[in-house]
Amino acid sequence: MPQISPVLWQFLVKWLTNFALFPPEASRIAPQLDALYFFIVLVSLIGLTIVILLVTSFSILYSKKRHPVPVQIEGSTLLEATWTIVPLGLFLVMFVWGALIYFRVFTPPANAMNIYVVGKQWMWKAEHPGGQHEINSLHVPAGRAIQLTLISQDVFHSFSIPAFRVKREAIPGRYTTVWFEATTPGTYHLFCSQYCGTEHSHMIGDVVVMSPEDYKTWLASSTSGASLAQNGERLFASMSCNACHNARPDARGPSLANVYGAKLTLTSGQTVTVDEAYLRQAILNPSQNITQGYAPIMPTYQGQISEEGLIALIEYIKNLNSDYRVQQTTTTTTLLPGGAGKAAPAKQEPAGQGMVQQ
Amino acid sequence: MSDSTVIAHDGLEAGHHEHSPHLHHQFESVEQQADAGNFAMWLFLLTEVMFFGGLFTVYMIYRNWYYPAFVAASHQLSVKLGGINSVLLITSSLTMTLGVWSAQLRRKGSLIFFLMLTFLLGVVFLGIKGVEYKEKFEKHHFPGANYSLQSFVNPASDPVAVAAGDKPLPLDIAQRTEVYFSLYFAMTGMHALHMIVGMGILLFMIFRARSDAYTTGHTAFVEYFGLYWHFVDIIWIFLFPLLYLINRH
Amino acid sequence: MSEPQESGHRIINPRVSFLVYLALVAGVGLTIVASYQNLGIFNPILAVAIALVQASLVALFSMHLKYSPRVSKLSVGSGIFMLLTLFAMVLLDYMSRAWGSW
Amino acid sequence: MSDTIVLLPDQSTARIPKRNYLTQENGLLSWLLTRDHKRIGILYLISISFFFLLGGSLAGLIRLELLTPQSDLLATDTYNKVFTMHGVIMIFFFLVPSVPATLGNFFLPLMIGAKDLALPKMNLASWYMYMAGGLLALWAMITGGVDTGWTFTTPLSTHFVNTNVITTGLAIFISGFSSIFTGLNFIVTIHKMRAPGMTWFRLPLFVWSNYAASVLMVLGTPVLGITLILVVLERTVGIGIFDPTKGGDPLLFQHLFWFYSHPAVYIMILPGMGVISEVISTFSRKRVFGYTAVAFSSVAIAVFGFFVWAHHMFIMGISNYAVLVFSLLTMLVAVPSAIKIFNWALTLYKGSITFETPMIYAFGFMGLFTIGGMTGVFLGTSGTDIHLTETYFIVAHFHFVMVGGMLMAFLAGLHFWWPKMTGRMYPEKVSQFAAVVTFIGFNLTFFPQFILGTLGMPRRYASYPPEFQVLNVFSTAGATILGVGYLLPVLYLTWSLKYGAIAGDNPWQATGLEWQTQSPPLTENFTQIPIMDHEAYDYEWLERQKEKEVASVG
Repeated sequence: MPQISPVLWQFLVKWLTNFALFPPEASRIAPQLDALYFFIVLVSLIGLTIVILLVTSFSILYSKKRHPVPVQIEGSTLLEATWTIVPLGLFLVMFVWGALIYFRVFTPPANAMNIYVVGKQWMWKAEHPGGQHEINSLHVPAGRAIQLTLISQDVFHSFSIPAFRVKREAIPGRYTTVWFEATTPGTYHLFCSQYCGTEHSHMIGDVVVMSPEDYKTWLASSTSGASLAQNGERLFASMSCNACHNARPDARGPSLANVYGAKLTLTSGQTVTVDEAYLRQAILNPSQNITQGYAPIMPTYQGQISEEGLIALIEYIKNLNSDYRVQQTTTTTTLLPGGAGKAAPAKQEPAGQGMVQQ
Repeated sequence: MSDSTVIAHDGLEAGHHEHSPHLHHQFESVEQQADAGNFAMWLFLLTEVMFFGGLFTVYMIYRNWYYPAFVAASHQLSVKLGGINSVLLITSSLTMTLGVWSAQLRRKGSLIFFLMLTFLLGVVFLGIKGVEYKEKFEKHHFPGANYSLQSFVNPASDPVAVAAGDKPLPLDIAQRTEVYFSLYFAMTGMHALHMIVGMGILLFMIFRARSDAYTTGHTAFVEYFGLYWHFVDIIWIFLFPLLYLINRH
Repeated sequence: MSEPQESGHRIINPRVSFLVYLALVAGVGLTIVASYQNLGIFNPILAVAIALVQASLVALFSMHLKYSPRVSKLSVGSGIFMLLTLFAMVLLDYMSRAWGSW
Repeated sequence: MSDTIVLLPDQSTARIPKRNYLTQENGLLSWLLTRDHKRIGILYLISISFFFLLGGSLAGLIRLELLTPQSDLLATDTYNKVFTMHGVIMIFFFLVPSVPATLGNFFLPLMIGAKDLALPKMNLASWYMYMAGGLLALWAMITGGVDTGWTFTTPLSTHFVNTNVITTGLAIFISGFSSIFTGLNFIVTIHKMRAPGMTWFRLPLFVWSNYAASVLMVLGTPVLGITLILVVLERTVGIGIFDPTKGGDPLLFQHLFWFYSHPAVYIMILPGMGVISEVISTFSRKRVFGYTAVAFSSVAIAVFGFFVWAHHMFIMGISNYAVLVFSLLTMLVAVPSAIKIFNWALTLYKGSITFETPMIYAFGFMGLFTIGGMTGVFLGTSGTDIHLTETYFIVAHFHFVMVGGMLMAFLAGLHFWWPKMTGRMYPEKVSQFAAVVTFIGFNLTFFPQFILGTLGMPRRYASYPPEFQVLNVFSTAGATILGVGYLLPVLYLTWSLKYGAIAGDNPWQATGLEWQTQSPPLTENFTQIPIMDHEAYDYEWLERQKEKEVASVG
């Protein structure tokens, strides 16, 4: 193409090679969602074609030249009923189909691997259970159900991965969840899609889907030393949670071993299932979430603990599977730094048997 | 009537066109005008219902979420003052009714008297409201940066809380009292604002009533204002138990 | 529109106004008294019920709704309907959120 | 002239009637203090055109910025302010008042055979409220702008931006009054001021749809009002109703905001649908197919419109069960729109169709609104909503409804009634050209955005990944054409004020009462209050009228 200026040519080439018309399908849910998408596209096209056909054919057949005298028609109940009921039926099909997919996207399977994501102006911070954390990127293994537990530190954000057809808002003050199972290794866009202030359009990143082996390598290479649960354990001790939640017979707070997933009866008579949301509430607003049989003496930790800290604590509590583990934590307290000088650990047993491993 | 013309009906209605001086040009008859005005006023009140409806929705949600905080915070209000205010407002509603009645009977003196009485009752109501607000400000119960939880985490320090027999609230619950007071000030503030607007109109009406504006058969304005004033009363009828009387036993 | 002469500005006998007034004041007294009794869940229900009765009295008599044209009544009706819609649909979300999964 | 129905008087002798609403009084004050619904309609027309051009230029800036993937033309915060003001101006100061306050104000009383709206003073007050709100919004824009997006999402708007949220919020609050006043006025007028014989089912469909929109205005706007007040209070004194750190729920703001702002969509589109009914009937010389169904579908849209607001919040953390209910109800509200489209299409059947400019716009409306409506179903379906919401798909969807639908309808109506409003015809050929240009430009602008949205490009982005550029360039190119399409009418309509052919009373041979009086109409609309003795859109009645006239003259 000698006649086109080389600059323009290069520009065109670059422009068109980057051109995309449909996002990649890189998760298990994507083809399902796309099926519904194309179904609605099809229905829309048929509807649009019918409208266009009607309008153009009538315009031609009954233009004033061909058809100078109009014939007055009042209407037709049968026809009107048809185009009430047929669209209604189609819409109801879409509703049911859509609702099935919606519930699938927002109901994580029990064995999903949980990654916490904190949104803040203007970055995404992902916290892996192994203690790896990353900013504006998310590494996940292919072929494994990943649950994201999202929260925002300030305003509404929205965690959007178009290639996975998955999106969920991160709201301040509450966990939301979404899950996906990536199928194809590769790098995909990660967007914040809820307008969140000045740098909204820079709150983007990459989702890197890796084969399970690569993922293992990545995990090993980006570890920060302690797992999320271990960080939580430190916090648990430094904030003196173990002063009450120490699993001893005379403990002032309920034992937290195996509490995750259990059904609790609260003093208000409500029954709740302990999940991340409940644990978060119980730490920040304890008085409204007192387990039956215990005095409402737990102070609130609102403003004293960051969202990341909460995540670590919750991860720790989730992994507590025996009273022995709690007592191990209790005894390790004195070995740990005083935790920003807050409330010296009360009534500690003398230091015990050394660090808890794992 | 011929089957196909847009003919005017001047002949039919000629008798009706005596043109009352109060008949606006766009109406055909006084009845049409009165009907339209009345309907318009009700529609306006409908928008007011929705306006306060938003606040009541917020109230409903948070009262369910933060009931203990709402109880303790509500105990800070004086049932006595609130009750007096209720009676005052109901009384002003009565005087307003009597004002409308006087206008309809074309009694100028009693119309002015009742309008002024209504105005006065409104002033007293707002005065008492002001006293209540002042107390809240002094105790730092006005939401915002200076909000104080003292009365709720340590009720012993607060005679009002002691009188109500309040127990100390844990900090996290006590913090929610701010939501209550946000709503308290938003709701009573919006109500007071409506009263202030109403009292401005009352003054205007008193002024105009002196020159016989409403006592020569054209009472519509007084009647419509009466509707507005009663509506403000209705809002208070709901605000009083919802804000002042939460779990008083 | 059936009674054009009366609509809008029917003259209300002051006696009716006084009776309504007494009923309203009694209502205030009753709410206060009721709120100091322990009726459990019925405390707020009773309070709102009394307020509703009071409000209806004001609307029907003081505001002449009883004698107003049908459209005025209709607008009150639609107001109440929309208000209930707002309450109900918002509650729908909040109540079902408390059931668990969101 | 066999392919048009235009029936103009003999241009060599025709005169604009000496006495009409424009010549009744002179001077600026006679306009600023007028209580004539027609003059207020004109005031509104001028002011909303101003705001439309302003909002349009802001849109132009947005499109220019999006020509390249980097944010190079505007800094991100400027971009945010620009799209926020574009949204605020277009929604609250153009779309909501567009058809009701201009065409509705002007023609509603004429159509029902009334001398004026029931509350002329309130009507004027509504224009002043509108101007006060509009100028305050302009003030906010000039003194630093606002960058929350027109949705004012808390806690962003209350705690995390430092721009003129309060001023803008108050501006919208004030202009809300204008909306309420207009709606209230229409409802009272339609109920109480109909001419003798004008029963509910003889009302033109334009009146029906304005009635439905008015109900929405009256019931919805106050809730937006109180919501904005709470936001303002939260910013100024720091009450904690929507603030999560104080125990408030930001989702409650969303509920209250969308309680108005979803029905607001119908406030915007319903009057436009009314225009289309009038236009299609007139230019196909046929009564609207299934008058009753179309009338009731307006009411149905208005009623259902109030039950679907939470579909804006499907991924925002409302409960799954609420999603089910709201998604189902959203499907129900799509049905009346489908009814309307098919009824309009069937109105053409066995008609005698001509293709004047309003009709071309109406055809444009039908195509674009069908696309806009169907893409709404993608978003009402909870499953696909997850992927498509908050992307350019949404942007494209509501621009198809609002610009492709509403603006086409507005322009259709403006051309349709221009002869009645001014007494003069617009130039037909140029305007047909403008209509086609608008249609092409529109599609080129907004259709690529559906693809962008499917690809996942989020809305409100000042910069974007480079692979989205091709489509964005298309879109910007289309916007340029669209801009030309909108400037043309401004020019030739102004031109026609002086040089247009004299229109006569009823150039379209339409049946509505507004066409049975002189153009421009008298201040009191009719010399005598008309009696409606035929059904709406009764072209046979009109024919007989004409024969009689001819007989009596000849």
